[in-house]
Amino acid sequence: MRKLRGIAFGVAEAIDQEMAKNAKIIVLGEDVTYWGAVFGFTYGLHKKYGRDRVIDTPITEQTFMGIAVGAAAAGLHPVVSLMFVDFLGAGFDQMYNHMAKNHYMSGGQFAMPVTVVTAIGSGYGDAGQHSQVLYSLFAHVPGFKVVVPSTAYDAKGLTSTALQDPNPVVIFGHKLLTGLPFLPFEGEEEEVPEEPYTIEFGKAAVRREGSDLTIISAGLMVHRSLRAAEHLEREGISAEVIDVRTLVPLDVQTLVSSARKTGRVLIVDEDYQSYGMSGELAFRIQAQSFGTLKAPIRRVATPDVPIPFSQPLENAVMPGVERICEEARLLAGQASREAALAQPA
Amino acid sequence: MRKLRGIAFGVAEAIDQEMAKNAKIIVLGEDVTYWGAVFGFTYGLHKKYGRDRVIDTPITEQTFMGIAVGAAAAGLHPVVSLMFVDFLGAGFDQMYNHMAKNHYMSGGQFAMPVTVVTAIGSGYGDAGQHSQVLYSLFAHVPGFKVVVPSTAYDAKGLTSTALQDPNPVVIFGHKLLTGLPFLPFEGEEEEVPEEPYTIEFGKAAVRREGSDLTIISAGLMVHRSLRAAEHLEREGISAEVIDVRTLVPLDVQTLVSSARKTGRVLIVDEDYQSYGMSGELAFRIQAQSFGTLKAPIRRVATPDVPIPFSQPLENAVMPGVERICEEARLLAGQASREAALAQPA
Amino acid sequence: MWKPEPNLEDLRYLLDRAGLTADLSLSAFRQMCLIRFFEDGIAERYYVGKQPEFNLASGPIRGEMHLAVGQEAVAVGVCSLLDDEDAVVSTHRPHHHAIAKGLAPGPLAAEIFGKASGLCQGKGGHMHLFDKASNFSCSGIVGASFPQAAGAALAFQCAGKHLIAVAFAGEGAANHGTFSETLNAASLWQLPLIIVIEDNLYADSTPKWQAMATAQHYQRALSYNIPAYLVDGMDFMDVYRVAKAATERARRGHGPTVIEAVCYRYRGHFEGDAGEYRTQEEVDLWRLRDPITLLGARLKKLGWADDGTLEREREAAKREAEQALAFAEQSPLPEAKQALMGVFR
Amino acid sequence: MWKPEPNLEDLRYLLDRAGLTADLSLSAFRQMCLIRFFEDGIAERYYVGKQPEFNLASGPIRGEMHLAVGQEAVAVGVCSLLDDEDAVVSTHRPHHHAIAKGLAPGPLAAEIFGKASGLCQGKGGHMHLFDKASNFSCSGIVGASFPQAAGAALAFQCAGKHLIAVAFAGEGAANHGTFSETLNAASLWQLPLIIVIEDNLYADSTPKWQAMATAQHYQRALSYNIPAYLVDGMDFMDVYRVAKAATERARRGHGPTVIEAVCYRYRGHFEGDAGEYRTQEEVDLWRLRDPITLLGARLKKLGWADDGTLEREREAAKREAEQALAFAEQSPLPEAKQALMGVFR
Ligand SMILES: Cc1ncc(C[n+]2csc(CCOP(=O)(O)OP(=O)(O)O)c2C)c(N)n1
Ligand SMILES: Cc1ncc(C[n+]2csc(CCOP(=O)(O)OP(=O)(O)O)c2C)c(N)n1
Ligand SMILES: [Mg+2]
Ligand SMILES: [Mg+2]
Repeated sequence: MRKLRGIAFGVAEAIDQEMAKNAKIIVLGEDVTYWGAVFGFTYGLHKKYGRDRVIDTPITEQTFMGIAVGAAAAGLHPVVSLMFVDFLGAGFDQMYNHMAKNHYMSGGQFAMPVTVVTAIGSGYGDAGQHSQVLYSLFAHVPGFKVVVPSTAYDAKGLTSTALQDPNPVVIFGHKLLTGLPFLPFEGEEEEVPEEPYTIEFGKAAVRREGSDLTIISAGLMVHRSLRAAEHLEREGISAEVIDVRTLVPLDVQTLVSSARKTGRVLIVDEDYQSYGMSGELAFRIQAQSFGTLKAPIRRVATPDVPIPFSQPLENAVMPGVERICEEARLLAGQASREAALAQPA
Repeated sequence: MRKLRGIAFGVAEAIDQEMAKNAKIIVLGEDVTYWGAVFGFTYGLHKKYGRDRVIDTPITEQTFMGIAVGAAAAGLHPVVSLMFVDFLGAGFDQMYNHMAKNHYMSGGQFAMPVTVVTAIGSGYGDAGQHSQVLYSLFAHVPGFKVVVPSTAYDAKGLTSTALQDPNPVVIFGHKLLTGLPFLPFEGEEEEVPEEPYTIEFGKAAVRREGSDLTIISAGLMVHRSLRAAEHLEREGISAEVIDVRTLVPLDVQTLVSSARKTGRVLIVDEDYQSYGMSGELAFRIQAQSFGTLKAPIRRVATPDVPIPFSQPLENAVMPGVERICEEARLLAGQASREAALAQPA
Repeated sequence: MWKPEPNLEDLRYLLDRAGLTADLSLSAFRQMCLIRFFEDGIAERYYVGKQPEFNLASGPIRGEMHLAVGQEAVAVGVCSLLDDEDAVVSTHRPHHHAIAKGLAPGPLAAEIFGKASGLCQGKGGHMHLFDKASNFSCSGIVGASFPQAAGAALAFQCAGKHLIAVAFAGEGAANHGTFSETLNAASLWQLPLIIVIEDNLYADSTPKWQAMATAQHYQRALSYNIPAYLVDGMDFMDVYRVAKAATERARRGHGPTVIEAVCYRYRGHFEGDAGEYRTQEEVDLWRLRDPITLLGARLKKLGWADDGTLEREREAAKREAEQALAFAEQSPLPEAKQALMGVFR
Repeated sequence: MWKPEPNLEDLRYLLDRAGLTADLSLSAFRQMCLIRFFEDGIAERYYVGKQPEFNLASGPIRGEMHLAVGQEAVAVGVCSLLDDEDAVVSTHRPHHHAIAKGLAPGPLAAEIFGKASGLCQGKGGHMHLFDKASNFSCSGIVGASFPQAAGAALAFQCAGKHLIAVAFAGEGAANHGTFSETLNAASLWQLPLIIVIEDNLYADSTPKWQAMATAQHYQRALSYNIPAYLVDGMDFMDVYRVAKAATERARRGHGPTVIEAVCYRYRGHFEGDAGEYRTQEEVDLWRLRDPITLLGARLKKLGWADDGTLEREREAAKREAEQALAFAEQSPLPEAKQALMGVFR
């Protein structure tokens, strides 16, 4: 065991270890050699495996995603870098209409072992086209497993699982968790085994136990939620913090158990607020813990505006510790029925 | 007044009437001349306005969407046909990263009056890449108004509103509501004024009043919900049916008022179930009518699988009157707390 | 029509150089007949239940139906040079490619009927035919075939196999950006890829002069240093000669080739197409150059077959087509519960 | 370097034919100096707060920063032929184009600093600069500029205006499908469009030989019947001569032109780029052909300026750049509440 700082090294190490075992794994994408896909997820691999297995592609998302589809159908397991998730629109057709569907549409004939690795999130001034999260889009269309690691340990284990999975998996790595020196780091250095290991998809992690309310989040927001929980503790509010880890498959059981226990749920999501993760989680929770909830489910998410550039504006839209605390306080103090009715319809 | 059958004529007539008044409106897309964009939404326009204003484009979604962005910034109001919504992935970048954001990112300098018209839905055997709904994707990313007409009257009025709106609007017309002879028709012939008129966005329509439960839906599902409500009535269950009409802006007030009145809500959505419309509506409703709900919110949606081709399979995934009735019955009979707890977490 | 007909001596010389023997030619004739009878048989059954009112949702075959009658020579000219393991990625108009690639016509027909005995157990349908055994796949999304075939080619190259991949696409599809992007990748990496553009003059209702800046596409391949041939797509021998050179080059590691084959679809874009965008005279003119008639005449001219032989082959093909269609008709539909299975492996 | 230097007589002849006068050349010199000082000034301020530890999120200018030092001649060579109403659509590397197009440097700088006085009130940032007054926009998405400029060109054509649109893009972007798609549309409709490929040899860390099948892109335009020129992008006069012909052709309705200008960026792809993909020798070699030095020498050779004049222009440019940067630095940040406004008009 040694300490690792950030998810980028975790992802890269998992790819490395799986590539060593499995000659079918190749890596494709923009700047995956020298720059390790910019955010380090493929760092160092070309030196070890050469340019035949680690391939810099032209800037052609639709085509290299399509190449991944064709290569997977022909027996390879491509790891494809989508440098920023914001660029999905340049290649989405091959992803959701083919990568995600061909196994089903072919009646199970063609497996589609593709692992897409992409960078998400704001918080460093990259503005409207380089700061989005968008995992909800992938979670909405059927056929993708949606993985959002929040720690180096998880990043490594979940990536190994992805590389042993015969299905399309998209790994969303938050830039502020990569641990790269040119970005702020909001994660924590932690012990990560050098040996390969896997982490099962569909198992949420209870990152902190609590009794007054449940905070559910993913990726960077797990860390901000944990920091909020510390503040709240000082104020006498005990928050449980759950990291969903994978949006698809979703570990509904862990969410519902906690909701039933605390009776109050706050969903913290860096993706755009509406028609995304926060709504879905709320649906699933209310469906199964309705009578035990003491107050309406609340959420903190990025409001439905493009991410603005300037720091005060960016701060105003990105969910932060303070906003999480505020919402948690409201939630903790909220007597259910009255509060709901007090809100204008 | 005369009777119109289906939304296609409503949309086409609105475009016609607005084009006559506004020389800045042009129509772009695949097969928008002879074939009226296949589903009739632009039918007849090229004969009246010529090929300079009604332009058949090459099969290049990214590029003709980008052309619309550039043309709108330069003062035109393009109406763009995305023949099937399923093809969004071939042009999504220009839509959500530019069309939807440039007004905001430019600090309000460049208006983006673009009206996208697209066809949605299954029910006639067109399989996995031509049967999707996907309005939730557009509703998730900020910057689009999302319009889902369910009647010819609404189609005409909402389209006129779109063509007077300086913002990007996407109109999702269900194929089984077009009224075209080569498709099943589940709508109704109805009186539609010949004169131009508009319908405000963000106003849901209560299509049927009821007291036991509220069914909320959009597009084709409004009609299936109404038919379900008739069945239910015969069983003594009184269902209110609400047509949201626009997902963005969303008329939360009407939904919440009805939810508070009936205490039971069923959301009927033809889009994929998870991380989409049904979750979002549930969130908004529980947030403001929590204490008045008598049972957990339920939903009927397309399960998270690609739309299969074969009829029995397609029927199994497409929400139908029977499934709506079943869910409504469960909901109407459900004693809140006990039922929720009875479900395994 | 647009090229000189070779005299007997020249023809012998040309065929000799291409290694095109009497046996090969006769079996090509039979394959082309099989495709023709198959397509005619599908057309006939497609209209069952769709008369007097044509409705996509009625009858034993539902949804859109794109037939390739008239385009047999292109499919057979190319695919008769392929082995089972070679990959073919086809389009929304895939039956002729599928049959030419050697798919069993019974399961193929059954898939088109949505039967449980279909290639994909009814999940795919006419636009989503997959066959692992003959490495065949297709997509209903225009432009999607190019990169997927390139991906298969890349996989073959990685594995050091002397296999090749073929992408079929229409002249409309070649306007799509994925064509250029794939040309670049294929030339850059010298992939064992053959791109076949079936130029049938129309994309939907759009004649090619309305969507293409130039008369043909093949010169674009030359601008990427890819050898490119414009061939008579109604002439099996012309297609074969060029495809032979292309397959040999690809198998030996000398990179991609583009073949643009000018041909014609006798039937509408899809069934139900009224053809308002072209004249009957034009259709009749092209029928004069029918690829099956032409090949029959050549076989006789070369002394490789007489009328009796041709008739026997034709009859055998007819029986095979009818058996396949009967198999499809007699097979049971899949069970509804299958719909929810098989998204993930 | 790769083209013969004209002798004085030939040079006079060439410039005369292009109508390039002493005045025009001198003001181009000044513009190029302004760009250089502006970019150098931004670079300097960008590192404030980013030393000793380089972190994208720190300092007065946050996020990625792509500077165009070395590429001034391309921007000025083309844009000095444009009027305010002509449209320019630029890329992630947009400052030189913006200044050459005549945007006020103060609000430009202020936007880069995220200030309320910025072009977009701080919402856009360095990659999303918009200016309605000079009809300038850009995008951080590679390949997005092509269709948007075509859209502006289409709008001008529709309006019967003799205006033109220019798309700038890198040689990496020209691999993207939108380039080909736009070539086709522009040629088909004979749009008043000029596409300028700035070939600076690299796309991020990827040298062009690794992503391009051919040495250049311009021949692809020829394959669409679009006149195309390969020019020395370090030589303002070379760029201007060709751009002059292109603008005249476009303004008179004779369709599009592609200009591919070979140039070099002296600095990294973005600030912080360690440049591991190229050698210092290569950078030094290109600096020998500095566009500003080259233009200065030409002006002297032609007798159009002496050292004193050049020095005066340089000083004036420096002052202008410094004023702009000071304006930016002194301006206030926007108020947080602005973040939620302006999605819709
Ligand atoms: C991305 C995308 N855009 C549009 C369509 C609708 N569409 C289906 S076939 C077709 C025409 C294709 O023409 P071509 O490529 O020439 O093939 P052909 O039908 O002539 O065989 C179109 C526009 C689609 N399926 N996918
Ligand atoms: C669709 C998309 N893919 C990838 C990127 C990431 N990216 C930003 S700039 C760049 C390189 C662009 O190279 P080039 O077009 O040559 O322009 P240059 O930076 O050399 O000016 C890349 C890959 C992007 N912004 N958009
Ligand atoms: Mg065609
Ligand atoms: Mg470049």
